[in-house]
Parts: sequence; C-alpha cells; structure tokens
Amino acid sequence: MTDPAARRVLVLGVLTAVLTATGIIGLFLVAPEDSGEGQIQRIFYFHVSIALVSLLAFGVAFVAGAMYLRSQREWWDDVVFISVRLGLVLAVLTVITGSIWAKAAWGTWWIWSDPRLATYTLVILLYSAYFVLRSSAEGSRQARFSAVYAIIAFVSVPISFYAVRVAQSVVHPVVFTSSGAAMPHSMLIWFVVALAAMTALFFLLLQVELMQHRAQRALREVKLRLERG
Amino acid sequence: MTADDGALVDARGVVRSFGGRRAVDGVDLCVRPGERVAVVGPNGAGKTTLLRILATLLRPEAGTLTIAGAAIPKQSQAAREHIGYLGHDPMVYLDLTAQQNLELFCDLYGVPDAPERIAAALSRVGLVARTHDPVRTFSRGMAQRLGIARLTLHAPRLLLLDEPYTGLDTQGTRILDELLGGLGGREAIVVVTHELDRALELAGEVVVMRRGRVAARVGTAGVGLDRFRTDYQELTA
Amino acid sequence: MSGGTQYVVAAYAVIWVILVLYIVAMGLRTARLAREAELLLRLLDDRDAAGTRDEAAGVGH
Amino acid sequence: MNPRGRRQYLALLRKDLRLEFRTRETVVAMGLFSLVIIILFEFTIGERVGNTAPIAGGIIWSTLALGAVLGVGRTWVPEREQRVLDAILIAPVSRLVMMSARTTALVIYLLGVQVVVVPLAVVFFVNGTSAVNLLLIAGVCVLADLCIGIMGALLASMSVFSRTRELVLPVLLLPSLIPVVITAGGATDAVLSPSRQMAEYRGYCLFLAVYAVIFALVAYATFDYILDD
Repeated sequence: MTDPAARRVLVLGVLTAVLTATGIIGLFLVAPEDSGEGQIQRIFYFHVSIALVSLLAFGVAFVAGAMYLRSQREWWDDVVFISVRLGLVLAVLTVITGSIWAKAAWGTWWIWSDPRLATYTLVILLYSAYFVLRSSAEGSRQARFSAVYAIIAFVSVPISFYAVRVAQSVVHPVVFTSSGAAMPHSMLIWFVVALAAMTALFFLLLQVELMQHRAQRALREVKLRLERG
Repeated sequence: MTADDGALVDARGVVRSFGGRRAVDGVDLCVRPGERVAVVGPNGAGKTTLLRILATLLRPEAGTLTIAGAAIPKQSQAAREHIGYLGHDPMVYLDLTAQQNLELFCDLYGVPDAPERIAAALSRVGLVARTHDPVRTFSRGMAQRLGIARLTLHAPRLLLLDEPYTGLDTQGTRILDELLGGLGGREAIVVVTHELDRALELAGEVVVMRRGRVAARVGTAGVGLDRFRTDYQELTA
Repeated sequence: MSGGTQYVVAAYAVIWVILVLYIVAMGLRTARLAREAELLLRLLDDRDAAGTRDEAAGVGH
Repeated sequence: MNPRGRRQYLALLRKDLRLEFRTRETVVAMGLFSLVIIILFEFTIGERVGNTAPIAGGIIWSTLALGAVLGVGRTWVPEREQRVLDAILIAPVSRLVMMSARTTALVIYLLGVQVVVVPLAVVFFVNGTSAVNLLLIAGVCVLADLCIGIMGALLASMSVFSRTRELVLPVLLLPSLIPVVITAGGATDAVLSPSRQMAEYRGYCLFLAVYAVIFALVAYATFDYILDD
C-alpha cells in the first residue's frame, strides 16, 4: 500500500481492534470487582477513557486551529472540524454514560453537584456553538472563524471546570471525589488499555474522515476544471 | 523577484477566489507615481475584487503584492497610510456631523493640522454651511461629496476609485474632476468603471478584465472612443 | 441481573450504538462522494462523446 | 500604546459614544430588557421562594448577561448599516486599537445599564443594603464587564460578519460567559449575605480578573484573523 494515509488507517485499525478486544475482555473477565461500588465500577473504564479522549480531541482542534491561522492551509481546517465533531460525540457519550453511572451509584439520573458531569454539559454547549458559527460564516471567513472559535472554546474548558467547581464547593462540599484516584494496579492496567483503545479509535476515525475530505477536495477541483473547459 | 522600487502598486500573479471560483486569477499590475489606470470589463470580471485587494481589504491568496513599497499582507498598516479608497458609498457615519466624521478620520490617519485640513476640505466640496449638521440630513449627492472630502484628508498617494461617479450630482462630478485633474506626478489613480468614455478620458492606460484575468492593456493616447468600443466588445465577447 | 449489572450493560450498549451511528453517518458521506464521482464521470463521458461527434463532422480543432 | 495609537483609540471610542449618545439605542434597550427580565424572575421565582436574598446574585447576573447580548450584538452594526466599515478597516489602525476601543465602549454601556438596574434589583430582591456593599458590588461590575466586553468584542466581531448574526451571537456568547455569570453572581451573593464573606468575594474577583487577562491574550492573538479578510 503506497498511500501513507491508507497505511495509517490499516495500522490504527488493527491497533484499535486489538486494544478494544483486550480491554473489554480484561475489564469484564479479569479485573476484580470493586469492593465499594461492585459491578457498576466497570462502567468506569470506558467512561473515563471516552471523557479524556474527548478532551484530547478538543486539544487537537485547538492546536490545528492555531496551525490553520498561521498557514491558512485547508488541511488544518479539516482537522479542526473533524476533531471538534468527534470530540462532541465523545462528550455526549461521556454525559450519557455518566448519567447511567449516577443512576446506578446514587439512584438519580442527574446530579448537578458532580462537577465533571456539569462541566461536560457546558462543554457540549460550548462546542455545539462551533457548528452554529461554522454554518453561518461564509467564504474564507468560515475556516478562520472556526479556527478562532476552536481556540476560544478550548481555553474556556478549564475555566468552566474551575468555575463550576468553585460554585459548588461553596454551596455544598464536594461529596464525590475523583473515583479513579486510588485504584489498585489490577484495575489501572485495564483502564490504561481502554484509554489507549479509545485514543487509537479517535485517530482512526480522524484519519478516515480526513481521507474523505481529501477526496471531496479532489472532486471539487475536477468539477472546477470541467467548468473551465 | 525584484520589486519595482518606485511603483505604488506592484502586483504579480495575484489570485483571490470565493468558494472555489477564482474571482481574480493571476493578475499582474504595475502603477507608478503619476500614472492613471482604468480597469474595465463586464460584470463579474473581477474588477472590484482586484480593487479591494489593492485597497488591502482582501488578502491575495497567491502571488505577491506591494503597495507603496510595503509588502501585503505583512506590512498592510504601512501601506494603508498611502491609500485613499472611494466606493459606491460615501463611507461616513450618518449619525455624526460632517465635522465629527472628518475629525474621526483625521485622528485615524494621524493628520497633524486637523482643524485647517477639515476646513479646507469642507470648503473644497462646498459643505461649509453644513459643518455641524448630521449627515443623515444630507442629500445623497452631498453625502457623496463629504466622502470625497474624507478621501482627501490624509493626502493619499494611491487613489483607488470604484465607480466613483455613480451617485454623484453635477457639482460632485465637477469637484471630483477638479480633484483628479489637480493631482501631480506624485499620486497615482486606479479607477474601476463600466463607462468606457470616462475610462478613456481619465486614464493613460486601460486594463480590460475578463473572467478574473487581464484580457488586454490599451494605451489611450490617440485612441478614439468608437474604435475602443469595438475593440472592447471583441475582447469581452 | 444483580449488583447493578444492568447499568453496566446499558452503558456499554450506548457506547456501542453511538459509535455505530457515527460510522453510519460516515458511510452516508462516502455515498455522497461516490455519487459526485459518478456524476463527474458522466459529464466527462458526455464531453468525450461531443468531442468525437465534432471531429467526425470536421469541426473539431 | 504609542501616542498615535492612543489618538486613534480615543477617536474610535469617542465616535462610538457619540453615536450612542445621539441615538441612545443600545443602553436604553439593554436597560429595559434587563428590567423586564428582573421582573419576570421576581414573579416566576421570587414570589414562590419568598426569601430571595440568597439567590439575588445569581438572578442579577443572569439578567445582566442576557441584557449584555443585546449590547454586544450592536458591535459593528453602525459601521455595517451606514456602510463605513471599509473606510475603518482601510485606515492604518492596528486591530488591537480597534478591539480595545470596542471593548471599552461595551464596558461603558454595561456600566451605564448597571448603574440603574443593579440598585433596583438589590431593592427588589434583598430590600436594600448598605452603601459599602453597593461599592463592593460596583467592583464586581467593573471586573465582570471587562470580561463580558473582551469576550463580547471577540465573538461579536465573528457573528456580525456571519449570515445569521442575531441568531448566532447568543448561542456563541452565553456558554462562554457562564463562568463569568457564576463567579460574578457568587461574589454578589458573598457581599449580600448577612455576614459579609470577604474571603469568598476576593476569590471570585480574582477569578474574574484571571478570566479577563486570559481572554484578552486570546483576543490579542486572534483578532487580526477575524477582521482582516
């Protein structure tokens, strides 16, 4: 296979498949049951991985946005757009699985007092606006405004998290501290595998979609040439 | 690439596209002090886009562009000092008075002796009596004349005019003719127009554009209007 | 199912479903690409056909 | 800022204030809108809760943020409607100066609204308070307005040049302002609580200052790409 993009897809695909299979087998069959939370703790592995990878996606969008503004190369705009979309899907997944966990662990579907759940809701709002802006801006502004907004939104993420946390610590002390802080090694391993699997999946999907955009650009160019005759 | 040192405009292979369509597709243009260039062409030929690129309002996508010795877009600020741009609209605030508008632009251009310049500019366009009236109360022709006054405040060396005569009353036309006629060897003019007679009258060189490219360059010395019109129709057909 | 197992299953089912939906959306975009390519191919065919007709009639370049 | 830049900054600011003074569109609309929302909150929430003192800060700042959208949405509107934009963009003015003037004008409009709305809201929701408390709240107003002004000038310059500008702006601006609303509301509540919580107040104010500085830097790095086409 001579096309480097195709080779990357192959490598990432194999990697994703192996890591996902290992992770699922490991966390269901090998990892011990959590003494405190029981079975539901098994949600944790992929839930937290997806959450972290969605932040990674937004980080990639941030860097790609800065690169686009510097170079004005359309490829970077593609990276921003695809990363934000993937990150948003993963953030939605995070909130849904988080909500399921909340129901299992604390008996309610939604608790605002969990700062992570609240922050991810804000992040979804923040990045949804990206698509509103993008579909509204036209011409060369579209890519530039999108890039600028991807930068602003990524800077907003830690600020929002901090604001949510501060607001809650005043009204009621944080009850649920980070669940993964003190994990025995037998659990940590499977978490790392799950995280690696999701990271590989993110880059795989990114690569596939970049190739779609490449094809689309080539087709657009052909169309222009045909029109010009 | 060696830039033409004295040139006010030095464009080489300038490209700008909108949504995949190349509005300006590799235009070369060199304008030296004292030269007057008219850009003509059918609708959609890229005349206005070219002028807006020269005015630093649009960045060229490819090619190199130097305005008054400053590379665009890196040194746009330096170039802007020398540019005077007049479009279809007077480009003054309707809710400010004539005086306030001109003060604003004097401040933006860092003009040193603002009060004198403003008084002189207003008397040149015959709006002294209207100095303290908001522009909203002006007729269209008067507002357009105020636009001409704004154009002259900072004594630009490169005048970029986009259909400057549309919307002008007879007095405004006379004032603009006087202004352009009074320019010396320091200044250069690039005017976009669809009126061929104006183009011949105003400019020493006419650039005919078609589909974003320069179709022809014609020196106007000794060319009659009828002859030019038939040539033009052939070029743009 | 006891000990909250149903919630674990639900969470992984949601992950699975959403990822599959994402892949379906990607597939739909690929379908559009294919349609575009076929359209351009047809345009090229038409042009070639017109070209050969012109040549046959002796009006080609 | 060099003398040249200062002259341009003052000229642009004076222009904005003159236009506003002549038409009085922005501040009046923002003020009335804010009052309507305050009254809405009073009847929908205040009447039912009874004692509104503990939630006054949140209501005030939610209201002010919603009202701010109107003012921020006016950014670049005179230029567009009166077709002066090209003349301003073509003048040799650095984009930093343009955005600073815009931000300052926005802060002044917001303060103009708050001078009326905040004391009224304090009367409505907590039955009045001491002069010292009002001064402390004024400090919050200045800091929060600076945050809103910077973010507003940045995002409005993008939404205004888009197709559906009025629709985009709230979706774009409000999620980014949530941290400001949370902390400004918290600071106001800290002042208004029976025993004034100065440590909390200082913490919130510090957060607002950090927010302003961070987004001023983001704006500084990006607005060249927003304004130049």
